[in-house]
Amino acid sequence: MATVLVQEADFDIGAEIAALRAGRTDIGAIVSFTGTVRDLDGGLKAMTLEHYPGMTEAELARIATEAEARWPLQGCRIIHRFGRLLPGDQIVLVITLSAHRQAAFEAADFLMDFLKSKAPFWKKEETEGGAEWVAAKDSDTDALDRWP
Amino acid sequence: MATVLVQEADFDIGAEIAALRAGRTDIGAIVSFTGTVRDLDGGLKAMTLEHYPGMTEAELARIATEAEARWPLQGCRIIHRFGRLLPGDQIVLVITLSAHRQAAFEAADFLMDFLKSKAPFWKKEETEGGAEWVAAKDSDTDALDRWP
Amino acid sequence: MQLIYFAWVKERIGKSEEVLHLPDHVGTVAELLDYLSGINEIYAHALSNRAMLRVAVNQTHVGLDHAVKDTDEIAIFPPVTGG
Amino acid sequence: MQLIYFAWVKERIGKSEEVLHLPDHVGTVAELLDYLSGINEIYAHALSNRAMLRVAVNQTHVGLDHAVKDTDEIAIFPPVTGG
Repeated sequence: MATVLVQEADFDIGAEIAALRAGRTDIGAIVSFTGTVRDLDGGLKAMTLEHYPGMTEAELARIATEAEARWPLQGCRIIHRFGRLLPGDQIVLVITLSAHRQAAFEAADFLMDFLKSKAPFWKKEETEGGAEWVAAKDSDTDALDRWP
Repeated sequence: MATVLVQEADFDIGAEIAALRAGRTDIGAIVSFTGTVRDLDGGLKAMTLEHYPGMTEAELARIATEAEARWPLQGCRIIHRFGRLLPGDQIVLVITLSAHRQAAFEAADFLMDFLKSKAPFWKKEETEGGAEWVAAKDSDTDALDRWP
Repeated sequence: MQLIYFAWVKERIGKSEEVLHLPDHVGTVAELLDYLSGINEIYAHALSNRAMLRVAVNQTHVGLDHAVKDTDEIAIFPPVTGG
Repeated sequence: MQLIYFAWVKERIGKSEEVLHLPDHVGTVAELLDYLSGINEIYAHALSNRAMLRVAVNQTHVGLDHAVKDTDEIAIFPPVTGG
């Protein structure tokens, strides 16, 4: 039931949620998570996302299937962009739909934790000083321990 | 910084998120929760939400202020509808923005838990058999224990 | 005091609001509920199940031992079910 | 085998993919990394910090003791940083 998209184009949060909800009356709760390019100190010029075509889609589908096995979801969508993005641009969208709010919240939280440490994407930041690959955070791997 | 709206009109999730994000590059994570009128067995004709004008806005603002004290939020919006709604209609929208995804997730989860047991709204369900006030769930009050 | 009722409390009492004078001997929410229940059988029935009643004084949730004054806006309602 | 490199592994090795014949004595991911590091100094440098390398075989994350075959698609990359 989950659908996964890996694309260069931007996405429309409202339209994506509307498409998942269309004509349905059995859904009680919809959670969306959107990740954006953050520039805390004003020094970021751009962020380029490299990915592993084929494996990225497969890995996101595996993560979504795992979420559907753990929670009673009525819908699930993951969109992740690649390519060159600017500060403020949207990077990733996760939407979960369920009859119950706790299931929708936990599944979206879980999906982001797994996506962060399993989906084959690599960020390169461009600043005045040049371009550098972003180092992975231990906290992202540690976050997986929240979901035994 | 939080803004609260209590209204009869519907809301547009995408437009609300876009307005909160407009022109900003310091946000990394946006979580939205949307609650909708659920009709699990096909017997629900409509749902009417009564509320306590004045206190509703005050209570939602208190809940939002509490969330902002607990998490580093860069934006927070709550919209709750009242009046007569049909199955599938949107009831409530909570949006949280933060530099960090865990803060955005937890604050939205917290806001919904407190809204469910503190905001003065009452639901009346219309079915073929007549109209009945929805009974409060112990689980909604118990959920507050998650946030000591 | 200004009294406001919601949901089935409103339906059972048969009005959404009213202004009553607070008697001198009524100092708390619990005493107010006792006093109202003594008015007649309609109030007695509407307010009989204390476990299912919630009260706000001046638009803030309060407990049964909260003080009430004649200038207060006092709302009586069932547990909330929004969201 | 088909080898694919990403991020700084790709930049250090200087190519994004290549086809190499898997020698008979190379049976695991760890042995493959040892073999590649022995090709020349460029590979040795690119693959020197094993703690910062991750490997996928046929598009699935695997550990260092995972088996490799000459028909596999093997990707070598740093820890992922998407989302």
